[in-house]
Amino acid sequence: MNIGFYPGCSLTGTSKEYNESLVAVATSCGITLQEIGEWNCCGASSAHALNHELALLLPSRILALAEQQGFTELLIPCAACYSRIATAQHQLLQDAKLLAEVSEILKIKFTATIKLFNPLKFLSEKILPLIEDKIKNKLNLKVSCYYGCLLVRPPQIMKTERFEDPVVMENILAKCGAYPIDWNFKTECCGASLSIARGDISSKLSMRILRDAADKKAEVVAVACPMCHSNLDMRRPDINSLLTAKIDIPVLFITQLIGMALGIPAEKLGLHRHFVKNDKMVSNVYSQNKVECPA
Amino acid sequence: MEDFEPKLAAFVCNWCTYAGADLTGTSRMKYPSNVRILRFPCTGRIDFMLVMKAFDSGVDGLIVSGCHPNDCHYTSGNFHAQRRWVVFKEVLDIMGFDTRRIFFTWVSAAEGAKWAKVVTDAVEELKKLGPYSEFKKILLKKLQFPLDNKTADREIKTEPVIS
Amino acid sequence: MSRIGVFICHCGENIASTVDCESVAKSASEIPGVSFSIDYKYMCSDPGQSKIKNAIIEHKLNGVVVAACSPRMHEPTFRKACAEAGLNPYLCEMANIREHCSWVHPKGEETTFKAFEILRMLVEKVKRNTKLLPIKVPVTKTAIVLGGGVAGIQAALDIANAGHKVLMIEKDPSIGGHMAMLSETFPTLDCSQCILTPRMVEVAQHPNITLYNYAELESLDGFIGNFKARIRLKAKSVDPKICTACGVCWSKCPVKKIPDEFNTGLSKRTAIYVPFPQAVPNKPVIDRTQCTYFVKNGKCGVCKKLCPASAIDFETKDEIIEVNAGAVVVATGFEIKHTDFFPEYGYGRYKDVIDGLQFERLASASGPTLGEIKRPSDGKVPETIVFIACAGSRDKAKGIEYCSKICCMYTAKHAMLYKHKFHEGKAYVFYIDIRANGKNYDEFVRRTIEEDDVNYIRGRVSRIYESNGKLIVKGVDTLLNAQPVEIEADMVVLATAIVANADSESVAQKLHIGYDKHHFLSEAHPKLRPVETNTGGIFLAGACQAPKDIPESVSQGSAAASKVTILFSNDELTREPQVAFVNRTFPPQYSSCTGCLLCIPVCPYKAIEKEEIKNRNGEVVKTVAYVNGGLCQGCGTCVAFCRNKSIDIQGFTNEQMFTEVMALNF
Amino acid sequence: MNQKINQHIAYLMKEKGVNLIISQAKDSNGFVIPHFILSENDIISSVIAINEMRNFFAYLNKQEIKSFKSIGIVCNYFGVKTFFQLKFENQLKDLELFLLIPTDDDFIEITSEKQAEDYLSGLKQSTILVDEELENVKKMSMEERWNYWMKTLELCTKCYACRAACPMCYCSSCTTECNIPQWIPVPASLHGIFEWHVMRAMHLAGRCTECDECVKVCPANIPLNILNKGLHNKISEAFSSDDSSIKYALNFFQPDEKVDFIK
Repeated sequence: MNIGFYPGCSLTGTSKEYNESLVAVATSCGITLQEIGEWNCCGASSAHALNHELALLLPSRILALAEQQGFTELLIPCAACYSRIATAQHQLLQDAKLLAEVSEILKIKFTATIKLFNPLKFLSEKILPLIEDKIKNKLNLKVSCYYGCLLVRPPQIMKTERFEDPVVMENILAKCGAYPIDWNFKTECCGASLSIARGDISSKLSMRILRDAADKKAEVVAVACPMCHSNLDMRRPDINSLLTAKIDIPVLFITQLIGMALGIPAEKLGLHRHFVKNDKMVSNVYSQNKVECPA
Repeated sequence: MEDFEPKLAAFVCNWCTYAGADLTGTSRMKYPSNVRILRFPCTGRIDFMLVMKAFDSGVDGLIVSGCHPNDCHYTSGNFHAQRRWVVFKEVLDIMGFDTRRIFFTWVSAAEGAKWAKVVTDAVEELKKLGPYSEFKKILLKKLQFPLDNKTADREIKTEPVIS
Repeated sequence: MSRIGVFICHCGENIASTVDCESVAKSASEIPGVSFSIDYKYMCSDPGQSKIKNAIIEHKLNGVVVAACSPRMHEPTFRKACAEAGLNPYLCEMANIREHCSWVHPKGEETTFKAFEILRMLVEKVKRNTKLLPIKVPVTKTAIVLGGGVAGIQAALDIANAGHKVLMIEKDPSIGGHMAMLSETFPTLDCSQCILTPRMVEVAQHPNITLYNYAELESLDGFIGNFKARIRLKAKSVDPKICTACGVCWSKCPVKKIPDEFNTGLSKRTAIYVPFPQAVPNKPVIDRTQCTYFVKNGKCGVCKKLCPASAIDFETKDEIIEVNAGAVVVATGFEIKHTDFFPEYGYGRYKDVIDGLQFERLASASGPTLGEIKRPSDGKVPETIVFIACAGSRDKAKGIEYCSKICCMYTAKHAMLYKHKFHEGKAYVFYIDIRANGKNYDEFVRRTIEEDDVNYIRGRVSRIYESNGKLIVKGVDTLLNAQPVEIEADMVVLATAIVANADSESVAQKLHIGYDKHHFLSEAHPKLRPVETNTGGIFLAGACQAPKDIPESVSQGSAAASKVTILFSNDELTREPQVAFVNRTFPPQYSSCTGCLLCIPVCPYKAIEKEEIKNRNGEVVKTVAYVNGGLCQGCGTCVAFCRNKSIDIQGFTNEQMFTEVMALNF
Repeated sequence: MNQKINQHIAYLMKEKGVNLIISQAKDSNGFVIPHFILSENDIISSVIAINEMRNFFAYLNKQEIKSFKSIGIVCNYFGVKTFFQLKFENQLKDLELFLLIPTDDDFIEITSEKQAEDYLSGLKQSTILVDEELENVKKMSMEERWNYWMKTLELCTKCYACRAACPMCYCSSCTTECNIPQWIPVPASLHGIFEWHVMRAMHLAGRCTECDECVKVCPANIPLNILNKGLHNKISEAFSSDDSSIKYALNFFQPDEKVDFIK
């Protein structure tokens, strides 16, 4: 099964491990992710604040390229990229005139009808049915699933059911033997868009998220967005100083957790690339089923 | 065909679509003026023969519209009409009549905007299809038969004229 | 020879601004058969109508076409004017050149031409109109009142006091509706039960009112003045005539853990029960879905053994009775959304997030806490309560765009009651706007804010979550510096949206009346006919039509009652003669009807029956279909159905419609 | 007719007071024609294959025939179907009827609706009728179909033989004869012809017994039966949810019925 793949900038930089673990999980399920050629920036976080035309054109070009290269399905793991591209698709499909104009500017004829997958949709629709009998390590972890904002909102574009209280990640991780906990900050803001300009606000917002996860006795936080991850992971010293307490709950990408459950070696999942130490937890998972921990 | 202005009639029920078209008016929505609305008590009253007669009188298309299923003012007139249209459409289809020119819809009394859209879309579609010359060809051979009856006036052209 | 008069109305500027009325009038005068044609500023005005009347007399008109607004608006006006001038009203037709022409098309020749064409088609039709006489039907002077809430009670009492019989149908074991559940009422704070229960008793004791409690409407047939209703009397398992309501049965019933509907699940009831102590009628019924005897095939039967009056009978069955009535008042009330509708407020998981009706029960002196505000989870008195107005209402994303109307007031009342009962408590109200537009309403809200020190925060709440035993309410204060706010509350009261009853669609279908997209029942006209429905003889009262407070429900109950009594003030009703008929002709054919009688099932009103035509010797010479003009409502489905055009319908005859169609004449 | 039937006819006339038997015979061209037996002397033996037999129920709608009161009629499957449908439509009143259906060397006699129903249910036909010409027409494009019919109908002179031969066209005054208003134009113009055939098909929809009398009598050989069959198929297909007790699909509907082309 071939599916178009748009990594975006985060997956080639700050969240390399997201890329690694996603590819590893997909490969182990026999799905080939084929990177679309000549891709460009999706324009997230800056373009739509400055120039609406550019904010539409950048993601439109990605849609057009994918279609031109013969893909009918496109996976966009980064939540911010997905949000921009899905929004562009929504706009183009609403307005045939706009689509024609954009085609004209891009010099690529396209219909914008390609089927988009955000990571959650991809994992629940494509991966979940394939892993049921492949689970090697039961995770046995209390996990708090953190969605952030972009994966579920705005609901009319994302078409998420239960956007106030999503349960997709919970369902997937429960299949992997984890124990999703009921907590309150699933869809709260981590402050990503302010993380450069007002890091103090981001830290405060991220702190509240982690505090609630800790209060609810989470052992790991699962995320599916590079921005969420960097805020919750990288800002940990700031957070801990705000809290005047130490929270050492690791923050992992959901794909890493699935990879662990599938028994994919830890270094292939990039588990060593985090700021918050996770080796004890990781080795626990791998050792409980007597598979040698490769880390 | 650019200047072609289709001739469109609409057979509508009094309670839903007629009222819906009234609402289009009260809401000041605009639609093409090609349509002539004929009021029937209910879609159940719309005789398929009258549909044929509309084409006789030279329309290029016809809208047939009434209350949505379950909303009929008379509870079930539209359900009977619905079955009638299924069979009627089949006769016309088998005979090669252009049934794309008959627009069956349900427009409720609250759907003023839908009425405007139904008319606009129908006019647009008919512009694409052009005048119904196939049918008008057989009409050319018609004798202008009288609209004869007991009370009617004879001022209307009544002499049979073969054209 | 037709002598048609054509009258073109300018409707002020409404028609004249896009249609050249003068030229339409001029062209119309050239239509064969038109002998008089004028245009005038306001045809429906007194001078306008006089012009029609004068023309009818002066020009001996035998047909009139008024080209003006929709016939649904002014057809009766102009037909009446014609009748006053001695012309049969059914020789008058209206050409709709306003709603269907001037308002929907731009100014121009085409619009003027269309107006003329519409007019011309109607002129052709009116030439074939015939004189019709209105039909008289008798009126059954009994009204059905559907629903025994405050609106239904008011309507029933008013109709009964006017001297007519009333049949009240209530689905629950007791009448009283939502109002019986309320604690105090705004803006006077008088006790709801104190003012309602005397009315309930009056209903039960009124000689003109028959109360069918624990009953539902099965079906309604017939028409204004002559309805036939089938009522299902649900099996009560207790003979109310013998029962003395001593209370032994419900105190001894072993099934004690059923959530009490009357107390909104805040307390428990037994399987044999009286919904509340002041219930009317105050006789128990057995809830067969819960009773051990019925659930476990005849085990138990404690109540039957202990009943001193031997009133309990497990064998009773649902009974269906048929009644005749002349009018129906629909007062079926409303439902509210429950807390489980709100994912952001915990999907109903938090026990201390409650809805407004639950708060009413908590505040009610006869409620589960005897009027003390205690939170459901642990029975503690909450020190901080947050009230959230517009929970669901005015929220497009929730599918409820409308305002539930009563929440602003009852939220203020709730906050005030709480502060009165627990002075140290803190009360916060999140609101969008305060809509207190009734007599003494705004004063009441001001009192809550200013005297009782309730903290009003203008903003929405985005989330409620539990943390360390507190409910954290996250919202925003949009006034002043627009800051996010977080309140640690002990209890949260959601003023959840008022919605139509879950079965309102099926009720509407049973009654053949309309409902809107939110399933509230539709009135005939939003302004001028707010209590009538589109079906003659069926009226609306209370919140089944839209969210309403008590004074409004009561007013509408009275209004519906007055409509019913107006209807009942006549022994006979005059009906529009728009009815179908089977043709008759000379022997030996008698009628072109061949008596296939396939039309009988088509009629929604069962108005078509078999008729045997007999000769002088009483021998049947032909069997044909017959349309009962009293039952016929004039849909004309049979007319289109009849293969050889033996049935026709007055007002929309084959000849008229044929001519109108042929006059399209494109 | 075979000997057993002829014997029975003689018995009916002698013992049961039947005074008219509508039997079938072949004319010199081999065309099947009605043979009226008014007395035992009229009985002849003739050989007609069961599927060659015609449906003469249309005669029973004539006042002159009705006056015989007690009538025997030789017919095949379609006759029984017609009998059943006419009874359902409250026709054939005051008539005592004996349906005689020849079999190989015997016959079946049917006198009541119940017997007819049993006979018909024993011979359940498939609900979708197959007809080569219908398939052909259905395969054509809309324009081809239109041209096909216009070419075919050009020969129609509106002689109304199809109507006269149809046992289901029993109306004493037909819509074609209605002149206030004149629904079907009198002159033999194409659009009038078109309307007549649409109307005929519509009136027979759901009632037609598919006996093809209309085709057999048409002097212009217009394949009217493809309209009848097409509609029969449409009704079976579109209203397949109706149970078998529904004898006429068009005066009935299912709750919440939806039709896809009505938007």
